[in-house]
Amino acid sequence: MTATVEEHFEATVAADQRIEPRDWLPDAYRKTMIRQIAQHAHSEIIGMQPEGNWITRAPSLRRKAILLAKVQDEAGHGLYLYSAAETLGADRTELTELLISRRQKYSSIFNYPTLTFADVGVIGWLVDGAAICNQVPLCRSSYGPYARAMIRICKEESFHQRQGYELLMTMMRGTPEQQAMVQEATNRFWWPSLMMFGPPDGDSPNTAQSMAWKIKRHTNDDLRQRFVDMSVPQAEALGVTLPDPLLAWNEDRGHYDFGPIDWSELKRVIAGDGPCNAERVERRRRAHEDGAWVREAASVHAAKESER
Amino acid sequence: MTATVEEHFEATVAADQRIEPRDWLPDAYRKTMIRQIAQHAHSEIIGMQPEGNWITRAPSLRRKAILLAKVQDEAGHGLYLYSAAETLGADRTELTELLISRRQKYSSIFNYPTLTFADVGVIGWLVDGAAICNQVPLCRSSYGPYARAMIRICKEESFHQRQGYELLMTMMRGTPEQQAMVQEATNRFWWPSLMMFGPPDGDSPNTAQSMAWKIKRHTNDDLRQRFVDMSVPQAEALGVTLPDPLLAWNEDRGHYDFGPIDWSELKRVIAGDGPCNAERVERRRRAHEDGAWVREAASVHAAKESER
Amino acid sequence: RPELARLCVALGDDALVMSHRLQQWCTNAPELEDEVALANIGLDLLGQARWLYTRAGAVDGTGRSEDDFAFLRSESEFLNVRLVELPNGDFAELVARLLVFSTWRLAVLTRLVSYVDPVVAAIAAKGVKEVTYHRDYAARWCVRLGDGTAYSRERMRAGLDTVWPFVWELFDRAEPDLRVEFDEVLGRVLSAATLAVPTVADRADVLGKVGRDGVHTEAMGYLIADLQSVARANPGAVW
Amino acid sequence: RPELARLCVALGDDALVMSHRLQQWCTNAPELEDEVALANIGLDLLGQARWLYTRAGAVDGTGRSEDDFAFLRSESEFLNVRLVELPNGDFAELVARLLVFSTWRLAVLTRLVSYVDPVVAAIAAKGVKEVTYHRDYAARWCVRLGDGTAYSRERMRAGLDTVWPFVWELFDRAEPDLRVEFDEVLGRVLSAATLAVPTVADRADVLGKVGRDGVHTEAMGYLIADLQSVARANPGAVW
Repeated sequence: MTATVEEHFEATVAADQRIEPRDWLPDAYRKTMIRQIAQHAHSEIIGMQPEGNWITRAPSLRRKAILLAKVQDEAGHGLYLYSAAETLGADRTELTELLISRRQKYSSIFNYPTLTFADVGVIGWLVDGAAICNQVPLCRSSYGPYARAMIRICKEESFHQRQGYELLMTMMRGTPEQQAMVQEATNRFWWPSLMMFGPPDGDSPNTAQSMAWKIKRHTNDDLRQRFVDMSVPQAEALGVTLPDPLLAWNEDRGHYDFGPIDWSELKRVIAGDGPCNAERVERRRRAHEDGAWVREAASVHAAKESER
Repeated sequence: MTATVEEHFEATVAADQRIEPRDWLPDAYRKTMIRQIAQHAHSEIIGMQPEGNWITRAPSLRRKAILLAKVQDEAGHGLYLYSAAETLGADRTELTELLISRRQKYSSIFNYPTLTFADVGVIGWLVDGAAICNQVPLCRSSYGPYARAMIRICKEESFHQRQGYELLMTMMRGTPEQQAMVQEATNRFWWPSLMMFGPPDGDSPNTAQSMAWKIKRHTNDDLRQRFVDMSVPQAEALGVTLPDPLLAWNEDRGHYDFGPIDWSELKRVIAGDGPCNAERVERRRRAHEDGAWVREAASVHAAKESER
Repeated sequence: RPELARLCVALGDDALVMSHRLQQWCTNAPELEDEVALANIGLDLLGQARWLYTRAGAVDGTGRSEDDFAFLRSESEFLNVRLVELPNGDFAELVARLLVFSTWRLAVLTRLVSYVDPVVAAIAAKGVKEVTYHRDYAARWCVRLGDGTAYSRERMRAGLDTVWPFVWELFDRAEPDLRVEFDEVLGRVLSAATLAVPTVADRADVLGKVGRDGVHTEAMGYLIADLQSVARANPGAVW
Repeated sequence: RPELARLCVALGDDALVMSHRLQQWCTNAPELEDEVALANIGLDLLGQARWLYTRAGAVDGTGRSEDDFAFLRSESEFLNVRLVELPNGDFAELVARLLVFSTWRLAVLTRLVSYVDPVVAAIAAKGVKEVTYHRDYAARWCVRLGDGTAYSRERMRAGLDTVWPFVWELFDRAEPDLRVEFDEVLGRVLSAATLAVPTVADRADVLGKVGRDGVHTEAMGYLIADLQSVARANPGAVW
């Protein structure tokens, strides 16, 4: 019997078909998948903070509405993703505990501060852009509920990315101060965006198993290159300079070469001492703890109702 | 013996000399005096809030420094006055409890909100102006420590009044928006300033005893008239209109006539439901309660030190 | 025309300022479902403000844009009721405020559906649908918290006491039937929540002037400073 | 000259922003004596900022006034260290911040008393007297709280942990003897307070940039919005 379900799992994955919640799956796959989905969900929720920081201050009502809707979408993404994790037997409250006790990670990019309204645009352009590069292949993830969540999320992220880029275009047509703001925000977010693809392939121990399971479909370095190739012409169209003097088209490779990434920066931020790690987790913890009595009241009330 | 000390008290007061802490004094005098001084102290402390509201937003560094120094002076006045009350056997902590439990009052003028930076100037001009009218006679109070505190306080208040008036002068020479701000603030503070002198004489039961004890030297209506007579030419010099169509020079009386005061407004604010009563007392309570552990630590530390 | 413009500005300001307080809840809600719901309500109100400002600028002859109204007016030109500008408290205070606000606004918008100005009537018709949802959201939470735990009941009661002193202002100079409708709805919700109607005193106006006259609380200046900070710091910029 | 101007702006910004946080304590102090003391420290620092800005405007060739520096620069032009802009915590956090800040600033100003620019040297000489008092005030409270009750000791420890991750930035690109002096003073105060030197990790810069480079924390934008709100809303006004 065990042999049969295992064979079914292997065959499904090999045929590029999808594993569904009713299917048997190996414990290691379940654990890896829960961790991947949970970290993605945490990233959506923590990712609300740097952009949420500018909602009340957005300088036009149209941009305010766009930004509020975007942050709302991120809460929605978090919800789908926690639901997908729950199909694997995880519990949303437990996952939240893992986040606020710092036992699970979220994308390190959100540990950088947002310092001007241009950051909202640059996050849309570069951070959402990098996220999409990472996530499009996940729409073909071997785990069905995750793959379906990713299809919806990627569609919305592309929309956000276009809105971010459009904001930057508008700002680059504006005052010199606005142009300087866009350049400065680009300077701060370029390298952290490149780090969003994770460590270099030689230093990424889980990649092989994840690719075999079709949880992951491209290496970190492949995706990073794709992102760079995509971003350079976008930066040119915008009129901003990417902060890398070594960035240059390589005719032979058919790709842009770029300068060395400061991996010690990424390690430090992942380790927890980045510019905003403490604030991000603390804010999430406070919201969770402040909301405890509300959630308790709701469940007590529901119990009363079901007794009536 | 009792006859002697009573005679001494009566004689001292009659001769316009000062009662000192070492002197015997009637219980009723002590109680009245403590209440008067405490309410004055509370007014200084609560009065820090409406002006304190504009320190961080003061639009020039010079005005910021002037305002911060003024609010600091008010804290200092509160300190002298609580000390004067302590010479009569009162306890500062108990007086603070009476304030935050709303069992003792403070000047009702501080229950109006400060809504623009012009309010800072108008409070200096009108509110400090009215306070000075009320307080100059108190420099001759029969109770020595209070009289001496008042001399110092009046000196500083006059300085604050001039600064407030000077701010308004500057604003009236400024943009139309600044001029409108000054007029609007004047409209809001004029009537409440007139109410600072208390109810009309016919409705002021404690006046006779207080005047006999030389705690009070002029009736409410006398002081109010003095304030109106002083303010009208100041308003003219400033170029603002006082919001009273009945205001007019009365040749026969040698004073300005003015319109009827809405005493129901004053009663409502004194009763506790004015625009800011709840916030003012709540803020003071919170500061007091938040500071409890600090005061306790200081006293425990002092005890440790004295044991060493 | 000036009355129509004033109506649009007042209702627009209520919506914008209430939306601002909801925006400040973002990333602080007790559950993700509430993050989504509160952002949604904030977005609806922001949308209403935008339509109303645009209409005001068209009818008052100034041609001002929605952004001119939001970012270039001074505090005393904002005509919102004081209820919406109060500093945020806990979730129960938010529920109380939203319940009061949307019950009142729904009654107001329902009457405006047949208003003489067709643009305002259309904005009101759209708003009725949205605010009906807002009121239901608040009412459901009010019942859950009032009839939940002892602690949540006490918080809900305290939340209602915090906002109640500002309720009278919503009906100042209004037709009496508006208040009757409001009291009737609130009565039903509070009864389902096993809570009494608050008995706290009204908060005074300032010498007869209230939010609708541009006279606000001290919290409003900080809200405006936040709202307008980027716009004011970049004069001439287009976003 | 550009270096001199930059020095004046950096030290002026530290003083202005720290003063701002002290201003926000106004009416919230645990005792009236502390109201007076904190306002006094805030005033001293405000005065230092004014002199330093005036000097900066004179030497950088722009002729900018003290108010131009305070009210018309954007966040990224403020060069203060991040320590001073952190949101206010409880009284122990204030004591910790003030102790760290004034110990550091006193060491800096002491060296500037013999600076080549006579104006800066004079400002520093006046500042040394003032900041000596600030440091003593903070040190006394640190000892009282550290060696007070169990609760106050825990608060004082937590306050130090809150500010400590930003201490390294004060000594970034500075002569090492400055840090030696700082550690020596802090060591003595903490020892009298029966507290250990914090061991929390440094808070990272942003890709090598810190407050002195105009890269701040998210709290700074709100501080600037508050500081500049009236000035920005009234362009062309004189106060």
